Amino acid sequence: ATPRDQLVIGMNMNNLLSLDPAGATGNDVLGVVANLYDYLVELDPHDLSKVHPALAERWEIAPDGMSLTLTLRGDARFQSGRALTAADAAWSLQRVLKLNLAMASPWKSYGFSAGNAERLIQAVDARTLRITLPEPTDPKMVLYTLGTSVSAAILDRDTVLSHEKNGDLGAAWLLTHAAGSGPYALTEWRAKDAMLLDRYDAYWRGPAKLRRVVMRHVPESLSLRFMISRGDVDLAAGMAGPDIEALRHDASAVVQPVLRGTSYYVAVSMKDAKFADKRVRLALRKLIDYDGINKAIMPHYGVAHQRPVMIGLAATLPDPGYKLDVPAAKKLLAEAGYPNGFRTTIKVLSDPPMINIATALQGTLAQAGIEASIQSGTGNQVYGAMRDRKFEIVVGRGGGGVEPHPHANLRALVYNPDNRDAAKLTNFQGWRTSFHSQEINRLIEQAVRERDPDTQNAMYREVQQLYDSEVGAIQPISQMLETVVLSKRVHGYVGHPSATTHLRDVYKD
Amino acid sequence: MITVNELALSFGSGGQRNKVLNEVGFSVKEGEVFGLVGESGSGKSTVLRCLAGLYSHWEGEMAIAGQPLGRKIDRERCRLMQMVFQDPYGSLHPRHTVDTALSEPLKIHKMDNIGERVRQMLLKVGLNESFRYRYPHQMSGGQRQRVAIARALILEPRILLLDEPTSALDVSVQAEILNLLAELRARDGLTYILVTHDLGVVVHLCDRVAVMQQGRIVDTLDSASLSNGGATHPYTRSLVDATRSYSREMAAV
Amino acid sequence: MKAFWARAGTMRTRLLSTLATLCGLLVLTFFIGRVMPIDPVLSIVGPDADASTYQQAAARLGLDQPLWMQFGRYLGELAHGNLGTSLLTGNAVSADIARVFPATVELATLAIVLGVLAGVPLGVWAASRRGRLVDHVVRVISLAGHSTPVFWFAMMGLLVFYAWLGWAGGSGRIALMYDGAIPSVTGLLLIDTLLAGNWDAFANSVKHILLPACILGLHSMAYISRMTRSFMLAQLSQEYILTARVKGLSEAAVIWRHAFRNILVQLLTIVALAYGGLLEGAVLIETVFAWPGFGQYLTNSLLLGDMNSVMGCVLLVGVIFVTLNLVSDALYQVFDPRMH
Amino acid sequence: MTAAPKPDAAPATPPSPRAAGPATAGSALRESLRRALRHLLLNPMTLAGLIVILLLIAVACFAPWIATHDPLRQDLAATLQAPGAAHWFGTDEYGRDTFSRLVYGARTTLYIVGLVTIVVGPVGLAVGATSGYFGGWVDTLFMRITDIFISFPSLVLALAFVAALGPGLEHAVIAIALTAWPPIARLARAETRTLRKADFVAAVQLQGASPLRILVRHIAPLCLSSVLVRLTMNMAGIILTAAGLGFLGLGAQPPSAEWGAMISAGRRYMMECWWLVAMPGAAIMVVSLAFNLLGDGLRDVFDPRS
Amino acid sequence: MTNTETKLEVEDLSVRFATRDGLVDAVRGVSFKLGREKLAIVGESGSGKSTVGRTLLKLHPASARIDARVLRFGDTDLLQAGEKQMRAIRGQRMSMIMQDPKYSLNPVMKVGDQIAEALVAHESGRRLPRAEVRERVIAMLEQVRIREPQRVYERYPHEISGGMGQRIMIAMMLIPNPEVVIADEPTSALDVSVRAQVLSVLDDLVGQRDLGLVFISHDLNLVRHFCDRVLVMYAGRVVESIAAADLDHAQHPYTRGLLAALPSIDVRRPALPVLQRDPAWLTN
Ligand SMILES: Nc1ncnc2c1ncn2[C@@H]1O[C@H](COP(=O)(O)OP(=O)(O)OP(=O)(O)O)[C@@H](O)[C@H]1O
Ligand SMILES: Nc1ncnc2c1ncn2[C@@H]1O[C@H](COP(=O)(O)OP(=O)(O)OP(=O)(O)O)[C@@H](O)[C@H]1O
Ligand SMILES: [Mg+2]
Ligand SMILES: [Mg+2]
Repeated sequence: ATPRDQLVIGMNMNNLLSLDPAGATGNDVLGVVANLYDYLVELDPHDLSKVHPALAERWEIAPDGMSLTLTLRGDARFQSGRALTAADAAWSLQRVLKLNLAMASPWKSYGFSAGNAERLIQAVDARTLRITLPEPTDPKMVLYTLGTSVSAAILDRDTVLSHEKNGDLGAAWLLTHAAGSGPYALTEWRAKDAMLLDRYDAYWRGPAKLRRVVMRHVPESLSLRFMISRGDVDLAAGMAGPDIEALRHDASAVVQPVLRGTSYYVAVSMKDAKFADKRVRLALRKLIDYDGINKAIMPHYGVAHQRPVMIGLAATLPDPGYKLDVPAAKKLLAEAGYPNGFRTTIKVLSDPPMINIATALQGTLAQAGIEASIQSGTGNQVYGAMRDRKFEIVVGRGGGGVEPHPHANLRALVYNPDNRDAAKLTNFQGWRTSFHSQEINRLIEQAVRERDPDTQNAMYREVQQLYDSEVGAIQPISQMLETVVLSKRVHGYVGHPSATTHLRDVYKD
Repeated sequence: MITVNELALSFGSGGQRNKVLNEVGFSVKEGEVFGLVGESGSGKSTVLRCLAGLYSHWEGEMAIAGQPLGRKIDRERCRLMQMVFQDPYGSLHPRHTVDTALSEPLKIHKMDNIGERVRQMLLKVGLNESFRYRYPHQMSGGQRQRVAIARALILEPRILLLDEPTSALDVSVQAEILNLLAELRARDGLTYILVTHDLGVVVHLCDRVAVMQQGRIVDTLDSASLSNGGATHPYTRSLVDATRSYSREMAAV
Repeated sequence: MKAFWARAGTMRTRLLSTLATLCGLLVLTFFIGRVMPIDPVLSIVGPDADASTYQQAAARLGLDQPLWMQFGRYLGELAHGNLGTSLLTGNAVSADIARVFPATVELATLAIVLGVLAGVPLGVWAASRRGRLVDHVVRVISLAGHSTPVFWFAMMGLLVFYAWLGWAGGSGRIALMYDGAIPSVTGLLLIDTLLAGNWDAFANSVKHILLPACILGLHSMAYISRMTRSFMLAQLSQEYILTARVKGLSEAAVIWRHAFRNILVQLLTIVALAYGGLLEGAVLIETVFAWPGFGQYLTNSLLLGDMNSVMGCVLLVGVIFVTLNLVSDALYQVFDPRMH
Repeated sequence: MTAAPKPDAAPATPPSPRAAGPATAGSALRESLRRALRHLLLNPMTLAGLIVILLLIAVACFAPWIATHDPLRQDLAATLQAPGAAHWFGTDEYGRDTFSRLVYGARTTLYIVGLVTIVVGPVGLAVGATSGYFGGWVDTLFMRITDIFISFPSLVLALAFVAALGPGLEHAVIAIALTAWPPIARLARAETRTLRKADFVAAVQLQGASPLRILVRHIAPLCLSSVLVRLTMNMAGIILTAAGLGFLGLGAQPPSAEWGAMISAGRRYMMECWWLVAMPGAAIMVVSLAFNLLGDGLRDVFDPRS
Repeated sequence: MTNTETKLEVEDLSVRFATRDGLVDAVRGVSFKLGREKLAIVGESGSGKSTVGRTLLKLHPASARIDARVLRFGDTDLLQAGEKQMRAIRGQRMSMIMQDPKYSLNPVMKVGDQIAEALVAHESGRRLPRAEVRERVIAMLEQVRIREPQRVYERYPHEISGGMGQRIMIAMMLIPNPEVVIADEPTSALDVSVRAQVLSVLDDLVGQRDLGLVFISHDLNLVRHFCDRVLVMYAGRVVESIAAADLDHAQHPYTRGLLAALPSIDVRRPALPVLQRDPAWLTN
């Protein structure tokens, strides 16, 4: 059994590669960074549209919507003992842009760049941070980014700079170290083995309830399941569906699902002549067994959802009710000139549930005569091919979704301002699939600038309808559920839909 | 017919260098049977293998019918000279039938009339047609040795190198093989070099004999002088004595 | 003196050919790494990075340079005893390996010891009773051990001995409460806990290692007993065994004092090779038991395209095998009087 | 070093009068085949192995007739059903019939085993025999290459290969083959080195045979038996390696029924649905056991000492 | 040599081997008695000589089936004797000298230790002190005329010559003072020149110790002078039993044929007479 004052988390840590807020990708790192560092604001885990103060006591959006002014608390201290000031906050955000690592991308999408960062992100005084937007956008989006993105963590500038090498702004050091003000400090990290976080006693909110958080690398779901039921792990993340299902009936464990803003989808490349034909895409839409997949495969992985905008936002339209309809699909295929189907390939991550969705899809495609072979691989291989626009079908997962805003989803899945190969808009899945609709693009651009919420929502609804009628290249099937299994002994754990789960209030019997 | 001069050979290199042959020299006349005797490890087989071309790093001179020998086995040398090995179990390929073994050299040398030649040759060594498709394990040692002789003779060489052709065989079989060899020589006028450790065999078959000791030829003499006490060299004498001595010693006990 | 130089000469050629092997290994690994469609840059910047971020990262890693230059640079580093840093985590590869390798060494060593302790007697026993019931039983047991997927054994082991019975320690090398409490001296927990005088921790780490080691050991046992049996059979048909029997020696003396002593060197050689195989890391076992070992490290690095780490690992494995080869040669020298 | 094996230890029987029976090439071959077969059949263990393998081949050949369902037919409404009358071995997570998949999996398994053997045998034999026969620098070169492949972590080689070519059965097979040939080459080399000194090799040399001829016609056939024995022993390893690659998601791709992949996919459900792992697991075990037993039996047939 | 006491009695011994091709008769109905004498068994290869020798020590392979009316050694019925009883006999009371010293000595054991092992194998209860064992081994080595026995004691088999190896084999087999020694072609692997030395060593020791010797050989000329009595075997049967001195007057055509087929160093014949086998030899 685990000690009372420690939280032991079992998870697969293979994708935990870097802790640098400027460059760390992946979901796993969000939960770590959220506890090592503080953000300026936090989103309410129960209602994402509620923004709570964190390091920033309050904030103001300029009436023209072109700047944000945040006022920081005066009592926050870094784990090094230094007082946290607006200069640290400004430097942290500027650093992200200057380094231009992976996490710079949301900021770049607002028009920030390494060149304008120092001018637009400024510490007005020790407690005031002003962020000026380079181009019109919805300032709420920026606020959400400040509350959810790893890149918004506030770093201890002096400590980081003391480890700077060759002007890297401490990037090398921060890969494996942390210098924050969060409730926990990084004590030890053995990659792919264990990570120990110890309580920072002078935390400004008051010390966390548990003395230590231990993350342990347990790559095999079944092993995790045994460990949970034997009480050797308090919290298991990333388990396989069947094991979660089994633990649901285990008296010693609680299953806690959290809906994330990301979707499981089937994407086709419209560079491919077959899929450029709308009828083929429509046929494909009718060849997915949404019900079957969501019932047989997706429990604990996701909930049925067929729209590009995530569930729970005001702008989200109800599901259009797509269904498996082989005869209709066959008819469409025949119209498109493929009465006997065709051959194609499905690229897919070899992890569940993606590989399972792909297998199920393969089965239903076959019913319409489409012979699809599956090529499974690592994320790197699958998304690499997608970025190079070299694929026919990908079964994947994505769609922004950290910020609770339709724009985040649409930007990730639908938006494609420049469809030329040379544009290399590899960060937009719209570009990757070569889906390009002037009208949708225009609406998305307009909506994010619209200051009136009702008009904005109406525009987003219109986008969704257009996407439905134009038969977009990416067909969402489910919205992702992140299911953790908790030991009954653990209390106060609230999984965060943006993955920034705070552990400071977690305690155990 | 055969002349060997100052033949020397070493195995290994550096500290493990082992000089196996030292200034070996002898000559054999056409149609002669030349014996080579000596204790185990004295280099008898090595001399034959050098002559046959199985070793290429020797020094000295060897010539056949006045033609100096090169270091490689060439077609001509094969046609001129063949060898029969001591161990009838090891010198035949265990998975090849007699027919395969005998026709292979003919095929290599692109000779015609293969079937007939094989048949003739089998008859010549005293094996009937029924042996033609047998595998070595289906024959006795003596029969195998006959096949080995047949294989050596099928290219119609002038010289036969015989490395203890009977020492693995029973006396009764040895007699048959020795008779066969004598008969073949008489018929085809072959030249033999015969390695053996049995002086009885030497006396029976050879005209002249060279005695080897530690890689050198220490004595060369007519084989008749072995039986009539004509051997003078002390080592040769000791060999002759040893062949007979147990009787004397035992008699003394 | 002459013998000394001769020996030095053979040592030198030996060394040179060893180096050639290692070089070949490196070249091969390097080029495999570069032709593999796993893009380390993508592993670093993530799937959603834009083009400028991607290019910047690629340039930082020097991946935009020609291949031969990249290789030259690697060799240059290597010549200075530097295995480079992991592309993804920025850790020194040597430090990473120094961390994961002891875990594997510990597991592999225990497994091979168990495998030998069980496999050798079984093999000898089967050989001495060739064709009898014992022989068949041993054969079926060892073949079954050899033919069952190791991960099946691993999971069943976990289920029975960990989840049901609670005898085994489950995943990882040691219970968490000892994590950080044991100063790492050798990296081998069994030894470190003893050095620290912490008996509870020692018992705990024994509890953790025993199950995976037994499962790996079962596999080695199967192989070792098969080989022992066939080596023994070869010896038992030798003449000197008859001599020993003629002397009136007991069967045990004949088998152990005579036949077994003659297979010792061969046996050590195959055990060494099997050990080498285990040191490569049993990735499946390591995955199931969350054993932070070499096999997992290597596999993961490979899947993420972290070729610096992979090169380091391959080099290490190469060195291990070369060393094992040299050791088994040395064993011949020591144990086989014919080699003196 | 072990003592050089004594030459073929067949004892010279006293020449018996019936030694001169009629014999032709065909009958000689038939005779030795018959003996080998009888020996194989007389050993119950070997016989069991042989029967299982024949059964496997039969199952693979007649899969469509033996299978009760379409192995690829999904039914997401009837997933993970326990063994019963409708599905003898239950269904998997897509509602496919496990028994039928197992039956079709025999094809994949045979395919893997066959393909690896076809690649590994000749490559190993060619490299080993050439290396052993010529010795010198050829030997050094070939053995260094073999060393490289032996000391290459086999997983890296396999993974790299699969990664380079993309996952898929053929690529997995090539990858396995790449890691499996060096031991065969070493074996063939050792064998060749003892054979090279044999008198019958010297004899054909003296008849002017070219090295190629000697290697192909004289040496290779003799190495073949031990290589073959070793290969049959390797089969189990091959199936398991393929299963291991499947476990890492690199082996056969869905939906093809491959036993290793079935286990690897089924392991997620194995606590609740034992049949998903137990059935293919048992199949792998029985088949590799059978190959092992057959290998042992073959060794006895070929081993002159027995 | 006197032939007073019968040490070994064999009557109607047959040995069959179960092989892949059924039962093979290796020895058929062999009978003889051995006293304090040197008895030779000769015959061509495969005639069953070694099989007889091994059967006496019950060292035949498991595939052998043994039948005999009488198979007695001293007061022990070998037919009934179990493995334990045989172990007590082997080495201690009856031993065997092997043909080829190169293969018959354990390559990884010092030769001295191998001899010592024969000495201590049978001690029960009282253990000889190590020093005494060594002393006796060295004394034995001296008896077989090995110079520098101290140093030879430390050698490994590959470091000694064939002749020396055979003498070590003799020392090893004679050191426990057995009553009967079987020598299976003890000199056929040796050079002519060494052969005489080894034979004389063996002859000396056998004479001194007064034991029964079964000398297996295929060399009639050798046997003729070395042994007292000769059994001639053909295809598993004893076709003739004759005093060595009378060998020239052998009756059986097989024996005569063997004698005649030997090429002689003294007379040169145009052709050697070849043995004509008579199927009748197999039956009567
Ligand atoms: N390939 C080889 N490599 C190293 N040494 C060799 C080789 N062949 C022969 N020798 C050595 O050469 C010496 C002479 O060998 P050779 O076979 O010629 O002797 P021999 O007179 O034929 O003996 P035997 O009567 O035993 O056949 C021996 O000391 C042997 O060890
Ligand atoms: N283990 C065995 N299995 C089957 N047959 C055997 C076995 N051992 C010997 N034989 C057969 O028994 C017969 C006698 O063999 P044995 O070894 O006694 O002959 P030998 O007279 O000693 O011959 P050599 O002079 O060649 O040593 C032979 O025909 C042989 O094939
Ligand atoms: Mg010789
Ligand atoms: Mg014998």
